[in-house]
Amino acid sequence: MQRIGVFVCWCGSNIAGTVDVKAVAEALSHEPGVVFSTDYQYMCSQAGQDMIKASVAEHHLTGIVVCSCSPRMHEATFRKTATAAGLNPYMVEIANIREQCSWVHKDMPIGTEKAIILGKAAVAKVHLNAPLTPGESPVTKRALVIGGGIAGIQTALDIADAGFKVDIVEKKPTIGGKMAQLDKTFPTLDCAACILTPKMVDVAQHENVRIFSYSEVSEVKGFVGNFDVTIKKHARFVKEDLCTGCGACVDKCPMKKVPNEFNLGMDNRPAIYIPFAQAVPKVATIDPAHCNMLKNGKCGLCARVCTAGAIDYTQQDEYVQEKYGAIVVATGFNPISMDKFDEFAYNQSKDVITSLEFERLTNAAGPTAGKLLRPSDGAHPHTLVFVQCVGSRCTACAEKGKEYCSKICCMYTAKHAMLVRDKYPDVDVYVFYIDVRTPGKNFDEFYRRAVEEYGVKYIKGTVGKVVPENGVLKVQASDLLNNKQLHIDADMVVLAAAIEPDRSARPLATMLTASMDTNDFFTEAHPKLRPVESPTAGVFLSGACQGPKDIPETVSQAGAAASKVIGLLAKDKLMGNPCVASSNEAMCNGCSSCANVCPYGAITYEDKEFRMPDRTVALRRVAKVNPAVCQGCGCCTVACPSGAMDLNGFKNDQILAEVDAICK
Amino acid sequence: MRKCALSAMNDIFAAIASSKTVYLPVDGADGNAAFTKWEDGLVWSHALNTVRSPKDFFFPQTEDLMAFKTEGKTIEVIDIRKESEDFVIFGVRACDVKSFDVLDRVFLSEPVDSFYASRREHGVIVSLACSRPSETCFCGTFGIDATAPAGDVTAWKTEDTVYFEANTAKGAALLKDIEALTEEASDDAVKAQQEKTKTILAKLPLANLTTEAFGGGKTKEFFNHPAWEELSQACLGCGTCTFVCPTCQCYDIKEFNTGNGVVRYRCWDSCMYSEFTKMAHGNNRLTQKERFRQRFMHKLVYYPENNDGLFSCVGCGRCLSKCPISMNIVKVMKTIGGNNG
Amino acid sequence: MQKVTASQLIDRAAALLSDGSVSAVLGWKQGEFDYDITPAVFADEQALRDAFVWNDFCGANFSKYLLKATKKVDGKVLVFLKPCDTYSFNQLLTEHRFDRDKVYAIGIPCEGMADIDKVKAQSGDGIVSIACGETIQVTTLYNDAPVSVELADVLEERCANCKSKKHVAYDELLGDEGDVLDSARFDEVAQLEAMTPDERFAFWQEHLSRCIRCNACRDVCPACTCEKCVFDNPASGVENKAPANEFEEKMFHIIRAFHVAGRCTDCGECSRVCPQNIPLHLLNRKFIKDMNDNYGEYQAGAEVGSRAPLVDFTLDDPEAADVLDRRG
Amino acid sequence: MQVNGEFKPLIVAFCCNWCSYAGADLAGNNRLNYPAEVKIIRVPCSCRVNPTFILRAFQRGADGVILCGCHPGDCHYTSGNYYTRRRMAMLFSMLDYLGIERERTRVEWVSAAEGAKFAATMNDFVAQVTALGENKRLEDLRCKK
Repeated sequence: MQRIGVFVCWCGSNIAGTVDVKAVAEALSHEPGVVFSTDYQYMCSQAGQDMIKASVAEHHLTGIVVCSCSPRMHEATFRKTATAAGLNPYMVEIANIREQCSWVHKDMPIGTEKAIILGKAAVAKVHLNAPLTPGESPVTKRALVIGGGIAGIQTALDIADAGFKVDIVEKKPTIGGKMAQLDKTFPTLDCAACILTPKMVDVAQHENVRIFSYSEVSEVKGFVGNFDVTIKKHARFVKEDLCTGCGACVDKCPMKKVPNEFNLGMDNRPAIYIPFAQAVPKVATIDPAHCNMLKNGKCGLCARVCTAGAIDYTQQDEYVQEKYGAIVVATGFNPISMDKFDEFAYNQSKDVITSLEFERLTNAAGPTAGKLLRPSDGAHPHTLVFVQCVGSRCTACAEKGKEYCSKICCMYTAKHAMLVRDKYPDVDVYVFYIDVRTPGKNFDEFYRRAVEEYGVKYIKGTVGKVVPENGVLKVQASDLLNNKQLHIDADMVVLAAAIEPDRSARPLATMLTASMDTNDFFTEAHPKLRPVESPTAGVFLSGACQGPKDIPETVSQAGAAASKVIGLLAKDKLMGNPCVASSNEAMCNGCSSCANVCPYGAITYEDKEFRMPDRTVALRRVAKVNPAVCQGCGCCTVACPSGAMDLNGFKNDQILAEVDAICK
Repeated sequence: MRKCALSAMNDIFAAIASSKTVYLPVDGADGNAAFTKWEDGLVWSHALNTVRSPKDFFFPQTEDLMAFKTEGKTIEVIDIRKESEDFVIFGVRACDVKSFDVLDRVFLSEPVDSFYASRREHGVIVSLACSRPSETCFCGTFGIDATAPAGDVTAWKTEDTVYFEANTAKGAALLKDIEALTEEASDDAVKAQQEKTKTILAKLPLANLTTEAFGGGKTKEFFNHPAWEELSQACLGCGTCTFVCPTCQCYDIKEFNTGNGVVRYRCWDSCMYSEFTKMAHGNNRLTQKERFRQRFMHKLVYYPENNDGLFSCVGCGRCLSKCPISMNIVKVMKTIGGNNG
Repeated sequence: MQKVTASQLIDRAAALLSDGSVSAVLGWKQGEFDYDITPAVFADEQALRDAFVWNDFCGANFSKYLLKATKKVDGKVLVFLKPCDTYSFNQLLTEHRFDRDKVYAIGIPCEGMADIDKVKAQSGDGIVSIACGETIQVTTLYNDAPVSVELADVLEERCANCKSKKHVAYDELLGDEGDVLDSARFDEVAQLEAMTPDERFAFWQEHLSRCIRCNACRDVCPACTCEKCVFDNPASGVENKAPANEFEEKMFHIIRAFHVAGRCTDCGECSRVCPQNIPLHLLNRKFIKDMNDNYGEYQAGAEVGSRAPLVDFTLDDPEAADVLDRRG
Repeated sequence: MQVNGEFKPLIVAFCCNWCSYAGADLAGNNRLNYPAEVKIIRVPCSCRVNPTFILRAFQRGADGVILCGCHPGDCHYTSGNYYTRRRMAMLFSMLDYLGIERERTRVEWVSAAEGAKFAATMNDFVAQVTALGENKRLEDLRCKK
């Protein structure tokens, strides 16, 4: 039986004006278990808190009920008071008789009666309170960043600069991501490589950073502060530590007809390759699908020319296990496939390209060395048509495209149009758009320059069809503002393809038990207040894996994610919230209902031996809640049919006791 | 012997209902007959028997025993016992009448259960002889004559007439109350019905089932019988058999917190439940096998041992027709007792 | 009449026992009156030949028995599953309630099972014997000649409204596979929904007031496999052994239906075993119908591992008020 | 409950800590009146509310039960209220099916910023339940005073 003290606060006249606090204290003094009941003008004041402390000592209280303002206001205060008085802080319950009583009722008898009932409910609950202690878990002071694009690089650099170890896992042979493929960047038109590659070098040379390139995360276990991750390093058949990146092998490789993915297939590379000149690590990789030596055991030229002896045709995939305290997802995006957009003839004509392909085409390091040449015949084009929102904002065609706005296309299309007109004033440039969206610093100015200074022809309307005919692309479009149909003979058509999360994100989300939205973008813990955290504790989000973003946004989010990681890794121990779910194993059926509804993946199962009521021993599957991961929503408690799952601080019997007290 | 036309029964019920509550089997919407409080126009069911036995009248499924009223920190104890009102139950079959003997020995022996005793004292039983027994009937096994049931009054129902004979003073008083509505009759028709019924009873599938193998003193013989395992393996552990049984008399005493006080009540319990007689150390019947064995050993061995050889089964057949898995006392008797009926 | 014969089942079971593939057989055992058939575990061929039956009265769903049988029996348990039983089988697997590797499941086609009360309504009481052939031949004490009853006229409610003749799980199928049927099982629910609240209240009041809380519905239910049922657990706050009053009656049945909502395969065992003939299936079907109408068609047990509607959601689910309004 | 011959319903409101309970606090901050018949029970998330709690409230004499949570999409725990929405839709539909007045139950999404909505909702719900009168169909007579 608890010994409960009741403390009724006047809050000056805030409560006492509508609630007869003395009557409340008097009424509650008769409740079973209440051994002391009093009122005071300001319970939260130092004097009020001292009174509580003195009363705990004098009356040997085991539980405290404070009838005062909202627990959202002073629950923490009174918990600290309880701790100072030598009580467990969770032995305190608040009856909210201000915000939810005195302030909303005008009549003193009515307010008083309700305050007494709320007080009784709190007393009934405290009877069933049990001391709670937050769980502690150590923190592994190392972070994992999954994805080596600008988001991952920036996050890793920021964490590393704060003095923590970081590993980057990148599935491609080099870090750099999409940004490495870009030509110029809006709205400043500085060259992407010029700002990215120094960062790539920085991160590669940082003493706190390790890069696992050509690698993937294959398994994640554990929880915040204590993740166990298995990283699969694909065999690149080149010893990374020996290769100097001299490129002799690349030059000598006889198999030169492999589509170059870095240039989106617009030119070819050898079977052994370095993706681009500034690749990090600058190490060659053999593509086993095309290497004659690996396929047929014939050739071996590269090994012969490699003076460093780095070539190793017997290399196997390697698995590395590492512990991490935090994981940052930075898996980025890809343009969607254009296969379903037959109307634009993407698959029929080489001259219909996506914007990312266009980036390579205008890039000095690209397949045309930066000259604008028509892909089909290498001729100089005269008319270019840019089509915006290809697959974006696709509400009526969800099976083809995406319902959301891809956010970056308006700006890069303006950039492309401007670049073309700047270098080739003879080229006519049309841009078809639904809306032009330019909400960013200097964005609208940039777009207006494209229209006003560079004479790009912006037409509000949609392109209905592109028909390749006699080496010309016949573009049929509508001009909505002038309400007329247009027919344009174009030399090239550039499609602003919608972007989508990288395919690797979905299985990764499953491994991390991080939630995703219907578009496979990672969900934030809170869309406004915790935008860089996943609901799964210890998993953070950086860049376009969370939603479409341009570079400045990505970099700022990367920094934000890094700061959250630093905040986590700076702790030696994690103190959990003790109001978490726990499963009574004796009653658990192991049915998985709880795990199905847990938004945090906090519930796992294990087979455990139990002594059954009939004294036999049986192996049963039972749920285990990881208190470090559980956030205490209680969803599992209702999904559980047997009532094995309960929530500390809000136990079934506690809530039922409150209901009973209120309905007395 | 008195008689009246079947069609006049409504008047008879009305006459008795003026001073006592009358209950009789009435067909329900679900197709089963159930004892129902008589109201004008309710028709006496022709069904062989009810699903719920009439033990409810004396030993209801739940019954408040006492109450506590709490006010702040004070508790007041309230005696809620009150004398039962007079009532009459019509249409109790021979088997069920016999079940009252079984219950009486439990509740009326010292210490007397005052709740039960009060109801028993105020209840008048009008039994009804059987004429169309079912294949599940085996009251004969326990020496019960379905054609001449006991009770305060015995009734026989033919096509169009109901015959009454008083067996006790209570019964005689009841017949006296309705004397004006009945007339003196010879027992010819009753005798003829009894004869005919007896030939049917002799042909029942379970007519030859006997209790020979059972009775007091057989604990050692049967307790560790290997067949319990197999017999009980399909048992779901539900309480259907015990709750439809007219002789099962186990109950649990529980308390219900009403918010303003506590009601202490008793309710039927079932030895088939894993919680039955659970104690602080757990339960001494560990598996359904032990619970299952308890029920049948109690009916066939323990109870007769303590009650002059009286079995606590009356062969009503309810468990035969209602067990979800069709396991029942007949199958047990045949298997354990080696009695092939 | 059932399309597969008892001897086919016995032969197959005997073969599997003799070659050691299985070490026990879960099947139906002959009773006293030809219709009172008990589930039983058969350990050898002789036991099968002595007492195994398969006829129009083999209603019991063995899925739930597998929980105990797979733990008790060394080696595999052979279980015969009617189409509707296979849904329960899958649902239990979804909930990890028994080890699939310890079971050898034989699917058997089912033409529906007879309700003995309906048979008696035609034949009269006093049954001496029943022969299941083309029709059901019932010999009674009170009829001179056997009464011939058509199975189709005396089907259990769940069989008259059979949802599927297709087996969704088995290791081996005897006989032909059937189809998922377009059943009228929700008609009665819809009729109730069309009533006024007062009529519905009266309907349920009448039925639920008969409840004797024998727990047969719960204990037979393949979805009710909790290690400890909340109604047996004093700590749950809802524990009770008796329907002390109208509230308790409703409480038990609402919570029970809610606990199995999304997990109930509509096997109909609850209504079959209720000694008081309470139409319990109408509670479970109400949830199934509501979930189908509002969250998309879902059949519990149709596949192992599927996610039940109440442990799932979509962003644009209807609000509670809309669900009620939708039905008017 | 009858007070001076006038029916005063007893309303239990389950409010999630992050939105609706804060919304109720805001109603207080802004001194927006609603009837004292409403008694609030704080739960971490609307998904913590077990149907048992609701039935228990009715058993003990509540005349109406309202459940308030964050708006869909705004759940502090990302998805709790989506489960609530399904569970309560199903439970309330079942109660309606059993002939229990549907007006006695309600789910309302109230954000921490919607103090006015909280007060208005409670005013409306109390009026609605008052019009229905006492809960007779889901009460436990043992709990009557």
